[in-house]
Amino acid sequence: MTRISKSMSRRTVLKSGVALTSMLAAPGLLRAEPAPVKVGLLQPISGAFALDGDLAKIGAEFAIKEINDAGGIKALGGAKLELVVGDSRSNAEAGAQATEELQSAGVAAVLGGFASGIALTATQTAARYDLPFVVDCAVADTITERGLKNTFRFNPNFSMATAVALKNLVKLNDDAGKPIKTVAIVHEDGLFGSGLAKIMQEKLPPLGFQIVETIAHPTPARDMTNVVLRLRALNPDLIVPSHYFNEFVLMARTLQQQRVRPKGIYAVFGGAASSYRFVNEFPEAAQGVMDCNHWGDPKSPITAKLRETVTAAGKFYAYNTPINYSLVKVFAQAVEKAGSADRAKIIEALAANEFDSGIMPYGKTKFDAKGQNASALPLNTQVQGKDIKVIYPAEYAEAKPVFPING
Amino acid sequence: MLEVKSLTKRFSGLVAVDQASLSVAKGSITGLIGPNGAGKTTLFAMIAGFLQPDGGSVSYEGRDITALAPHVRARAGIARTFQIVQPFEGLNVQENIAVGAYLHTPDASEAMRQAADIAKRVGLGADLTKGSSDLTVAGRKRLEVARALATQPKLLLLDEVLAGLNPSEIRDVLPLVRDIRDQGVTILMIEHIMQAVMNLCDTVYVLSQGRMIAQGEPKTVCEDPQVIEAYLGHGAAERLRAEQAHA
Amino acid sequence: MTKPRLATLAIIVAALAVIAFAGLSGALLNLMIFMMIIALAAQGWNILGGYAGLSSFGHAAFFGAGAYAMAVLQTRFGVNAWIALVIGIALGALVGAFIGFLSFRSGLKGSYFALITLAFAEVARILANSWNFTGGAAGILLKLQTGLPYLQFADRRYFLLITIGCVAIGLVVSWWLEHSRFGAYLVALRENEQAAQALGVDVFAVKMKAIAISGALTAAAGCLYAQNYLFIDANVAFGSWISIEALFAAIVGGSGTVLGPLIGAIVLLGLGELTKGLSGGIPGMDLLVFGIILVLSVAFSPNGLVMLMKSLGLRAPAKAKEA
Amino acid sequence: MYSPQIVVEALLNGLMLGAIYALIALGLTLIYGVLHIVNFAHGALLTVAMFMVWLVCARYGLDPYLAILVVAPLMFALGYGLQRFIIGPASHGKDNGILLVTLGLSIIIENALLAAFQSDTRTITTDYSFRVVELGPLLLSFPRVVGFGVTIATTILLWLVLHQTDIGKAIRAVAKEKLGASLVGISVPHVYAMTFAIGCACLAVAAGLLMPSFYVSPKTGAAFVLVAFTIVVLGGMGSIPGALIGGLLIGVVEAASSLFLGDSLGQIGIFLIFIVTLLVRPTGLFGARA
Repeated sequence: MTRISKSMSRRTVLKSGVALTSMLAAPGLLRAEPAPVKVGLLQPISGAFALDGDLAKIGAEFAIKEINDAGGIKALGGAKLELVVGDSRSNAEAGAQATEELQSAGVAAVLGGFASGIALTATQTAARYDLPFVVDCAVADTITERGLKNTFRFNPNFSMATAVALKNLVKLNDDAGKPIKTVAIVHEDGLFGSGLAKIMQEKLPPLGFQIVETIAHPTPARDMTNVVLRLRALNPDLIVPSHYFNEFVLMARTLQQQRVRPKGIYAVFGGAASSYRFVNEFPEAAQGVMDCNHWGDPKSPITAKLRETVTAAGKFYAYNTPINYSLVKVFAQAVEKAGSADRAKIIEALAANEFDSGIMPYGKTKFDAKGQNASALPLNTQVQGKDIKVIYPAEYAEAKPVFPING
Repeated sequence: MLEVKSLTKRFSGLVAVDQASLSVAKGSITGLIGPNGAGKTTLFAMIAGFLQPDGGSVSYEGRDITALAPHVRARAGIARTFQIVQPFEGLNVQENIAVGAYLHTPDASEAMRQAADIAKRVGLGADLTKGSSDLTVAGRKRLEVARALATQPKLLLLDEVLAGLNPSEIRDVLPLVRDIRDQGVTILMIEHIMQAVMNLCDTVYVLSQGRMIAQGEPKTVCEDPQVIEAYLGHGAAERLRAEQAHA
Repeated sequence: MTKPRLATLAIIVAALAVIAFAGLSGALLNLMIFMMIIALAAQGWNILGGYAGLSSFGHAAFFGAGAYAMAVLQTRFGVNAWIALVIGIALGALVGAFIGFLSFRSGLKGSYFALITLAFAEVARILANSWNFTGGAAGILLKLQTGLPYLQFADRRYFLLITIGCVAIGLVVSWWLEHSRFGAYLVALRENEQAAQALGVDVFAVKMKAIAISGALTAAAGCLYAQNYLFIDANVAFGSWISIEALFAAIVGGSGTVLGPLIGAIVLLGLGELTKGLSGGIPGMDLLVFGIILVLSVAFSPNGLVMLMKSLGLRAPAKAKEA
Repeated sequence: MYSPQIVVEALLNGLMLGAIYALIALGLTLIYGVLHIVNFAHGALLTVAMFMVWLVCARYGLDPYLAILVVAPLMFALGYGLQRFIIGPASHGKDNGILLVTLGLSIIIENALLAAFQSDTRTITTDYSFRVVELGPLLLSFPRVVGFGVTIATTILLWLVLHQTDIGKAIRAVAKEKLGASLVGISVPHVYAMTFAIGCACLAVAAGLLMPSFYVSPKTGAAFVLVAFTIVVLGGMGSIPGALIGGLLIGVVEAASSLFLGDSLGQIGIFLIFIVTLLVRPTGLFGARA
């Protein structure tokens, strides 16, 4: 770690480190009996986020099977991938502990992380072993801003996502003849909600939106009536919510009950806005809700297959599945390019190359100097009928936005 | 040594102690008697500082201590025992007594040594390592006294140390009390057992329904008709005298 | 009550140190560090909850104070990690004194004390979550920089040694309690506050001292936590999980005993790892087992594992005699 | 700042929500009044009741209000069993023991639910979930109005049970003087368990009232339990009218503070009330001197 404090760039560090290890690793390759490559998946299998962990695991397993069925890693003589799941138990210490266990199990890299708090400590733990770590949907910008050379992020971070969300909001509004002038922000008071509210408060006014109120509430919330009553009094054209599933559901239901009908509800990383459970259980309250979120390419045939698999397991489909499917795909390509399961080589390969993004709508994945996938972007979705449709950007859109929703 | 002036205590309208006064002379054994519910323990609690009086004052060695906290009074040399024994269950006999001894020494081994000495003095010498709950009732009463003694008091307030003991146990404890006084500790005791009061006390105060109704030598007080009435009900003194005359 | 001798404690600490250098895998090293941190937090809880009988449900307030002091001082003011550690510990004592002053002056104990400590920890959590100075909801990241002055080590065995050292201090403090006037006073007021007062114990002052020491030890655990994981937020630092874990470890191990918290932390966390392996990914299994152990230990071994082991050890020869 | 209509609506909503808080607090305060313990498993037991209501409704298509009739006896039995066979014996009658056993129970229950139902959120939709009662210009949530009415009715019923029935008299006798009650032949463990059972049955009612407009997940009870503690402390531990008035008061305070200060700060307001009450008047508004 002293290397970092001497402020050498991550690239030069890599080159010096790699030359040595590649010499050590070179013999033994390309033999007849290729040893399997172990891939660590760090997900909350138990605890509060267990559902997300499950969905992620389904995606990752699906990808592994696909790769192995197609003949494994070609560069390693058809070596099979072997998934090792580490349970982060939905908290940071257990995430670090599980990462240690993955390290002990001899994985070539760790994928996942899911929540920012877990990803922050887990990547740090992996950094001690120069163990490559590709983060999925943990969005805190800081994850890739600590100069950890082992850490990459596949998904868009917070700033990238909000930038896209704002751009698309402006376009949406312009296309519809600028029906929106006033905006109310409703957010949970944790990392995610407060962070988003801050950005929105800064960025919306210059774009010509007037923020009439920013309302924070705790998680869990017992009641949304007071929030909704304030919204009713303010009567904003647009509501920008950011909270977790339960609070979003509670708010949407209360909005419906109190007959508050804004012209649009536009969520960013909305807790429920892109949830099939929500759409299924409260079709009326969910109608027309828009979200800007991680989302798989709806047009890919694999997306449909993943959805089937998830539904067959009796679960509601969500973005964790396509993300982790694609993450494994990216990792497999990195191993192919590295021509080795060696960690330093994989880190180098991840940093140096472009990758096919699986079924995520990222075009070519390219990690920048900090390890952030520069091509990552969220999609805009809208609940239409009993489905969630992609409405932006055009190349992935399945449907036209219904906007404004209420007159 | 102890001067109690017109102490009054009310509990939500009910007067538990009403303008009670008493004084305890240095080196004496003073008794406080009275029927059940007379307010003896309440008066005791006020003297020891566990209850704040609604009126009146307590002075000790010429100093007004009415407003002082109980632990400050203990440091000044007033120790008390409780009517219902209150041993520290988690500690053994020696450690129980040592808590008292710590008042004058911060040193653990010294406190334990003193505790052993005092245990011997009150007759618990063989039970040092016993748990306090393993003691007999009499043993616990002794422990209660021993703990108080360990604080090296000048004034010892004993609240019914003899209650619950059988006659032979009482016979064993009486000399202990006297012995304590002989070592220079002034004693104020609440007692029900008249035999003990007659035997030990130099002066006796009688509390009834919160009021001090009599005081004096045990013998005279016992013949006081007011006292007899307090114990046995209205008209009892009259009847008693009539019966005696009859006999 | 039998008390461990100082030599026994020295042997235990030495054994821990030897294990630390016995070539543990990273996973086990990490687990041991966490065990030591929880043991330290539990030792803090034990001073107040075990010896003084004042069960706190809000020791997160102290843990969080330490963790945040460590993080804020280093990141915002560039204070040296070791100095931050000392200040963090002092802050824990101060927070303890503050909560203690308010609650003990009002004579709160039992359920009331448990409730008020819980409330204080929650208020701290909400404040830390919404205040920019403490990083708000985003929490605080500490810079990864290894070296002795940073209290971070490339070789984590050294950090483990430091946590063991802190636990050793905790052991010595508890040992001292059992051999001092102050400790005797604590137990006395636990067993009977009135009787203690009658013997000249200044109950308020003794409780204040106890909560300050208790807060300091648990804050030290918070400091070490921040330094080990390099990231804290309000839910980690002031969350109810740490209040519960500290209390669990102390009670299961043996509240009011020197070794209880350490044994409790090792057993509970070790068991947590085991159940994680056995539960087959069923969520909540580890905590479910924790809860059952807590109830069972209160029911069948109210004095904790330490006493259970002792009584088993004592009973075995007795049985042999019968046979 | 806000139109009077909104303010009135918010306060009425607070009052109605406060009624449900009060119902939850009612069980807690009753248990405290008799057993002199804080039941830390109360929140987890509320979650159990809510899951029961959800199960009955989702599985058998029963209306959540009718489900109360099924769930209340079940919760009653559960409460009785818990106190009689677990909390009572396991705590050895020590305050600290009870505190810790109920805490352990809450952890067990919460995680057993997590194992059984995952962290998933469950909801029930009824035709009246979104219905409003129009009171002039005011829109009042129908489930809330029902909740308010049922809470008042339940409180009156509880009052009658305590004052008119034999078991009620036994409960009050034990609450006042445990030793005396056992001397006249009242079985104290039975009365304790009955009290606990009644407290749990109250939770079943609260669960039935909450479910049409709320959700349940294994942690849901935790959202209500701290408020319930606050109400119990404010009203006076052990006081039934105290719980009712405390609940209504907290509901209104919460509504007003969240309207004018925001929901997040509103939470601190509740904790401050809690702390200040404990410090200044631990016996609460209606509690007898301890």
